[in-house]
Amino acid sequence: MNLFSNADAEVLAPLTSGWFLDHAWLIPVVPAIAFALIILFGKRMPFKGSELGVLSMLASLVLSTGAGYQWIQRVNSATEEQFVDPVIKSWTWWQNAGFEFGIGQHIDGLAVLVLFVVAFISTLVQIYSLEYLRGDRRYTHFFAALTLFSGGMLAMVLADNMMLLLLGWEIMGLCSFMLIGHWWEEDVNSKAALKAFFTVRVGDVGLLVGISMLYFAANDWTRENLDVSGFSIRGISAWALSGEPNSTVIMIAAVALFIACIGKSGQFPLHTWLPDAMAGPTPVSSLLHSSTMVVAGVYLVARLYPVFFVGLDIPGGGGNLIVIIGGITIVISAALAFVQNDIKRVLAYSTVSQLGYMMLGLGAGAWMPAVFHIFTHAFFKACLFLGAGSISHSASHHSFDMKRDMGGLRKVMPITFATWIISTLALCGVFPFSGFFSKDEIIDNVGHNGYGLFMIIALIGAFMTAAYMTRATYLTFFGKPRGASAGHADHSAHDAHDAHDSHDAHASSGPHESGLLITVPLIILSVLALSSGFLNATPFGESWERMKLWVEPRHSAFAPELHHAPFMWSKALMSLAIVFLGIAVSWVLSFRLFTKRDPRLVGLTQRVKILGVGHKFLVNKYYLDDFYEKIIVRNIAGPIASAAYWINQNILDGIIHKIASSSRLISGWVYRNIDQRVVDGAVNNSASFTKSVGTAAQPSQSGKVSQYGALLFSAAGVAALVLVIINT
Amino acid sequence: MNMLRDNNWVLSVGTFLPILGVVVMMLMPKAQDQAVKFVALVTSIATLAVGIFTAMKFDFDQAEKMQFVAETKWISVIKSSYLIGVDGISLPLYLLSMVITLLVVIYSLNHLPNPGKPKAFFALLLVLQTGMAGTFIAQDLILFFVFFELVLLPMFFMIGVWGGEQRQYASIKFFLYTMFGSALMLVAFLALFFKTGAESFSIPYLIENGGSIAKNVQIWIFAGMFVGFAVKVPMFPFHTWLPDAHTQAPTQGSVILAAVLLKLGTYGFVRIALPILPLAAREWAPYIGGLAVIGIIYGALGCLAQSDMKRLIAFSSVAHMGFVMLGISTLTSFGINAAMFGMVAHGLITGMLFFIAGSVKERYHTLEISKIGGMLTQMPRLGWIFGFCCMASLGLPGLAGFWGEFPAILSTYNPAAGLNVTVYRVFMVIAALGTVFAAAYLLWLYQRIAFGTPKNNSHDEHSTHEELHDVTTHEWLAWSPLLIGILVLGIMPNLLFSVFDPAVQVTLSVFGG
Amino acid sequence: MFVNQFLFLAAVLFCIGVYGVVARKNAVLMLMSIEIILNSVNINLLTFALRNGSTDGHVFALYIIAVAAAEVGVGLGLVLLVYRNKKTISVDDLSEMRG
Amino acid sequence: MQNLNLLSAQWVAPTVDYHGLAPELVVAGGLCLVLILDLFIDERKKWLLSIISSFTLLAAMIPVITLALSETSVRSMFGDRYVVDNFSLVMKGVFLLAGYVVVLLSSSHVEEGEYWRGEYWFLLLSSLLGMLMMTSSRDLVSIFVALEFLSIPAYMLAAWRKRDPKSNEAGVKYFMLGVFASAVMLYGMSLLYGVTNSTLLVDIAAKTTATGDFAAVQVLAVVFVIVGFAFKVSAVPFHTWAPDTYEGAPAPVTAFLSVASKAAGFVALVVLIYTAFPLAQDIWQPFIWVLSALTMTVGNVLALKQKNIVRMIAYSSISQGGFVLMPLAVAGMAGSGSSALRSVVLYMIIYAATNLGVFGVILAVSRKTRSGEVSSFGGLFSYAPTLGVLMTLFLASLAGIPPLGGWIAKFAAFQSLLQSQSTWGYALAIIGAVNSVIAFGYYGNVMREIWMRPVPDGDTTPIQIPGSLSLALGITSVATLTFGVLPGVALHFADLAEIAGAIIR
Repeated sequence: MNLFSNADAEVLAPLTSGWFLDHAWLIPVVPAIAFALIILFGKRMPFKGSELGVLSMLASLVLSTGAGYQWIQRVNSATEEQFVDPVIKSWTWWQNAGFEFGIGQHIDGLAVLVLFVVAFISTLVQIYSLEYLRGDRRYTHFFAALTLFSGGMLAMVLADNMMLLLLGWEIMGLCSFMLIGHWWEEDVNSKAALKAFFTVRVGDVGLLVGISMLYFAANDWTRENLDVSGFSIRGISAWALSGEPNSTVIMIAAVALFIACIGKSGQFPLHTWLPDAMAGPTPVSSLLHSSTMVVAGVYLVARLYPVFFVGLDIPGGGGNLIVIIGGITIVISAALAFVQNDIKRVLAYSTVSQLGYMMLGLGAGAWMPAVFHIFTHAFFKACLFLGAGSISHSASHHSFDMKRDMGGLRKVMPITFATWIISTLALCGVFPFSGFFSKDEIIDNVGHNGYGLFMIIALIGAFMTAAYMTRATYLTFFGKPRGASAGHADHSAHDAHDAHDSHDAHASSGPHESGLLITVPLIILSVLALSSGFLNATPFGESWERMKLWVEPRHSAFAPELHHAPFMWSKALMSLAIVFLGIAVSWVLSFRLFTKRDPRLVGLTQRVKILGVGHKFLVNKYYLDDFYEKIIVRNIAGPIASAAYWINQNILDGIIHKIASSSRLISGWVYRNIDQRVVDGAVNNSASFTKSVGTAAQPSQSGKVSQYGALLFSAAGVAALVLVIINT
Repeated sequence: MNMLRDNNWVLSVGTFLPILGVVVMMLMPKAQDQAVKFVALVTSIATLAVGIFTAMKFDFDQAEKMQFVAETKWISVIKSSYLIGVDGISLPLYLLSMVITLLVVIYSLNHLPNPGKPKAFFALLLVLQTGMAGTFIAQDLILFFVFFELVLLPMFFMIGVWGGEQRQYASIKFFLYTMFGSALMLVAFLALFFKTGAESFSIPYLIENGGSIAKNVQIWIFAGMFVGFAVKVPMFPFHTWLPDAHTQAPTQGSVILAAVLLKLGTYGFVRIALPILPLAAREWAPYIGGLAVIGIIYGALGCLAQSDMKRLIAFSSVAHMGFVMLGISTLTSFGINAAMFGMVAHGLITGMLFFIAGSVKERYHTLEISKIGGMLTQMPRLGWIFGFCCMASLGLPGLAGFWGEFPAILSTYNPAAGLNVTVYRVFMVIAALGTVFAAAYLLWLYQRIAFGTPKNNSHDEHSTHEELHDVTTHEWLAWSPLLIGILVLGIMPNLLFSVFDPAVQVTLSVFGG
Repeated sequence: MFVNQFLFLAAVLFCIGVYGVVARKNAVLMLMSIEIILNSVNINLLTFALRNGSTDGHVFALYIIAVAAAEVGVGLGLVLLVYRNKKTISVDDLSEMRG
Repeated sequence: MQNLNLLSAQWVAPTVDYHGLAPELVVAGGLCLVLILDLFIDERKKWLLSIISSFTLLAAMIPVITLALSETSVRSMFGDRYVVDNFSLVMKGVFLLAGYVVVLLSSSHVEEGEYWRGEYWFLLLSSLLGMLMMTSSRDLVSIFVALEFLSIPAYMLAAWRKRDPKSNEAGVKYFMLGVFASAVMLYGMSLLYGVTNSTLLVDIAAKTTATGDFAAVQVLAVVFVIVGFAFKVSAVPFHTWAPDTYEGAPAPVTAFLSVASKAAGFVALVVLIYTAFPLAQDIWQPFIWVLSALTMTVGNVLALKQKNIVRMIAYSSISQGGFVLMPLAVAGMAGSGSSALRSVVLYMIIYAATNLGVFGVILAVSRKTRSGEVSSFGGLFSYAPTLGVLMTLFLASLAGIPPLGGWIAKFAAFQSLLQSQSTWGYALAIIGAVNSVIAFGYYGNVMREIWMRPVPDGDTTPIQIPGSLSLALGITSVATLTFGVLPGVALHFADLAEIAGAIIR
């Protein structure tokens, strides 16, 4: 493969490296060790092991920051257009029969970026949890799981081969199971945990299949050319771009992998587990289900970008699986966010739709903006979640219901309010907040790469985002205080888990600002939400596009050639206009609806049929989850109901429930009829059969001598006769 | 196959030491239960010590060769000799049997199931141990057969005497099934013997000369062996004895059954059926694979249908052994490595699950899943251990179960040359779906048992708080090795793979690589 | 010619004896039927002995006569025993054990 | 006067090899001694008789051993009508030892019964003498005489409990059918003599084939002769007497019948097949094939339904007979003749040990329970663990489970079947395999009673086992285990057993 020989032949500046880069593998190891320590000794520690978690997070934050710094140096040491080789270290984990399973690190811009994000957010969330979960029954377990999760995620991020990636991937799944089900006394929570793990697991079938296919397809080539196994990410990338692979194989592999991403990143149609996962404690929601774990799927796509690039013909334009799924997800989940009263659910759906943006970007060849969106989104989404947590923690008695228990909180909790506003603007993509620089770039590039239709969808999404965030903001912070936040504690409204929070001292005292342990992370995050965008501020020209310089792999045998849309203020202003329009409309409507109780709007959905249907449609999440249960509850018969029921049962989310329930039915049937009757029955019957033969033979044993004699002689005679016949 | 014969006494000692213990017990007066337990404990510890000594003397650089080979005349008239030895395939299972026995003995010290009779119980346990260990070291078909059958009676009595309500039905069923299989197996062995010139029953000899048998004859002989081994595994159509046996057997019985006995069948495939009859193996492989995947899905469905915890675990081992057989059916060394690993992993994990089931039964006096709940609140440690085992059993990477499961699936993607690739890729997808089912039934089980709030409705007179004590010392003693093993093997699978691999390579050399 | 008649006679006797054993319920009659069979055997042996001019047949016949006597002795003893206990000599009443 | 001279001139006294006849002579002497002493010693000393008879049997072993060690391997007398070869020596040993064990089993039983002790020992010994003669007979006449010699005492033994109607019934049935069968056999023999003009087996062998001018007659003859012995070995459908007789007869007698007299039948059968009908295998091979298949199967399925333990064991011994017959079904085929002979002898040896052991346990248990029901074994393990374990061992051995004697016997039978590499062989092997599984149905049932069932009427008083009985149990159990773990021991003798003058393919 001359391509590589050439690459070596060119005179290149020697790339600098450094301790942090060479020892990046320590980053996941530290939390892993911390986890073990917490499990073993946590209970006996002064702070119940939480200190270990926080310290380990800080350690890995430092390490990854160092790695990031040295990576930047490395990039700077390279010439323009030179492909900056990732720092790869790999040791053999085990091998047999020619199979080699390595373990090692694969550090490049992407990895460094995500590492930093994960470590950073994890640290803040852990600090936040110190306060938020104080006195919880399973305080130690919580921190153990949280730490293990970070370890898994970090391991997945710097994995140099698919096996290690799979390992981290599954550990994250396990931790999310443990964390969502943290308050497993309630059936709801354990069910949600089960659903989350199981849904993701369904996606994982794709991962298993994809890994296997890629291994066998690529192994020979990679061995020959790069002397790495077919699991190596570097090898797979090069192989995908080498023009070797059979198009169908790589296409199927890419689709298989993407199915896994759908499951993990809550893309349509497997997104339904994500909102339910909000049953977990708020820090979990903000860490796992907004900023880090759910981007694992996106990360996988970005990591193995060449495979998808070639397999799904991304440069071809027009449309492909990823963009379609991404597009659908954006709009569908954004629409759902309108009808939620639970603030966390609003954020959950907005997360889903933002993930949709990332997928859309990746699918449309806008690699850099999508990755950058991971970066920015992490900060403001975490900030929003923590803000919601702070509200419920200090103002609304652990209730997350905006309509009933919130409102007018801007006065009582100014810090939370300020941070919230900043993050909201960032999320909406308002200049100059961080969201603008990533999201707008995605939209822009999607259009530029020839996915016009999806650009429009994305714009609609932007409009809706702005609208529902405004609604949420209004409901929470403006208007009159309602319910718990108004002071009269309505304990029936409490979120279930405060039953477990032993400390509820402030529950009786009215709403107030949260403590420092909560507000400080909020402030930090909001600052980043405000500023982080400038790391890749395309509007201000090349010199500002640091991220692109540092993170985006230059075109080479390992990275496809990526095009970037030239920034144009016209387009930017247009999208900004759309956003502001969304804010304005939503503001006016919310104001009239919730404060003025404008008769023309109140109950509009009841009056206007079409709106009513639409509203109902949304409230019921397109009948994905609840509607059919309601139908069951109310026993509504009739064709439409049963049709909807059928749809829910059989399509989309129904599939998951269906698999569970129907396979339970089937299995029950199989067990009763096949196993117990046929297979097992055969045996028992044969036994009884032999017995019956015995019964049949018994009369010969009549006990009468003369009959015995008759039998004796007749047998002899018959035998003689037969033998005479056959012998003569 | 060249053999290393130095200090070849260890195997015989390690195998027959338990019998010595039995004799000592028999000589003791009946009353002294403590003494009996002591003897059993000492014997099993000594046995394990010998086993460890064997492992230390074992030359891991030559794991593909038979080592500690001892050969003496046994039944010269029918050309069968006492030929024993271990290689990379046998050794881990040989040790596994010893470890499991010791742990079971420890567990039984104060968990003796009704009706007591420690003397008989431990005696049977030790005889069982001899049978299992012997099966793994026998290098002569007749010797193999003898040990293979020696296991039957003790297990029959263990189920039948110390078992649950329908123990008698279960025990007879278990026995008839296995005996039926082994009768046909014996006929197959004899046919093999004569078709290879009636020279010898020694496995190495047969491996050399078995390939020369005409193909259609091989297929018939393989059929005989197949039934014999498949019943033991158990594979799909022959599995129905397993749930009854497991459900009715006492905890110790279930543990040994799951941890070691099921392996005798798969071991037989790897050690005898495949290398001696390569042509037939090729013909049979797709059907074996098919039955294996059926078993995977079928076992999973069976699990979802269960309301009894122990029975559910029993069905789960049908599914897991399905993965093992799938790996074997690929006829690739990688697949068989995976299968071997799967055997050990399943042994540790499912054995552990049965231990837990036993303790649950002891505390709640029921195994009805619907009657148990909130174990995590009442017995957090037991609950977490249970969760750990469930995760290991559903093949979570980083725990032992994964390395048996995923490589098996991986190897199915391209089986040995001459096997229909398309068929096997279909198998692969089905097996991958099987992992989802595994997650489904295990997590569902865990959710129902460990989560939620304690239920004291049906058995309140039992579940008083002094009874719901958490994990006891004996249990810790008996369990920690398994738990550690699950974790260590999960993190460092090479510990086993490096031992299996050379031997498997040699085994498969008859297939022309 | 002259041989066949004797053989034929023997065969007929044999059949009569067998019929007697099978058909008769009376123990004594059964004994006698068995005697008839034995005699048919003797006739066979003697016939063949004469035809082949060898003495083995004669010897065999003598042995059979002797042993037959012993058998009948034992047999009648058993019949008496039964009669003493059951007051019957019909063998079909001896069907206490069956199945 | 001159006639007298004439006679003396022609009379040549046959040379008698007294060493060869020594075992028979010893036993004969012993039984005469028993007969005479019985008249003189008074009731309280009658236990001496059992001692005498047991020592007689042991003493008879000595010449057997010396004969085995003497260099002249084959001794033939009376013009080859009476031959002492390795086969006969091995079987003599088997008979003597089996007889010895039977004596041990009986002694306590006989002592306690109020019956005629002297006669018992006398009859036992004379029947054994008949068996010893059977092993050496190589002539139709001597075979016939030996057969009656061992049968007639057996008839009387079966009816030995004079006042017990069941015992009478057993005796009468055994007698009637036995005599009838031997009559049929005699008719066959007479025809055989007619065709071959000789009663000497080796002469018969030359002339007896499945073809030729007198084919039909030969077939008739061979079948009738085989029927006679098929009756002795209680092969289905000639088995009908066995269950009733076994159930009715005193337990020790049943043990004797089910082991020794069955073995005698097989001895005769083997001798005839190998020395008289080797060329006529087309006649007897199919016949024995069917007999074997029927015997195994019917015996098993009927045994499944039995409630009475002795009756169950009777059926089990019937089906065991089927297993012994198995290899004979292919004995005429090239290459499998010798291994068939070996496996039959081996089976006899091991079966004798195991079955006697079973009866030993049954006797011991019935001393306490006084009942023949299977259920009377309930919970045996809990109050008599040793007996329970022993019974389990013996039953497992009968079921052919390694590492107990039974398995190697079955194994050898399968081996010689498959050695013929014929379709018939394979088919019979499969049938045998299936039957060996069915068999466990009832053996396992008894084990279940012993281990898993409660004690009936819950009295758990331990069982006193008299010394002689425990000695018998010891011998049999040790033998069963040894034969299983070191099959070479038994196989060695079985391998030695060659029939002089036999034509073996």
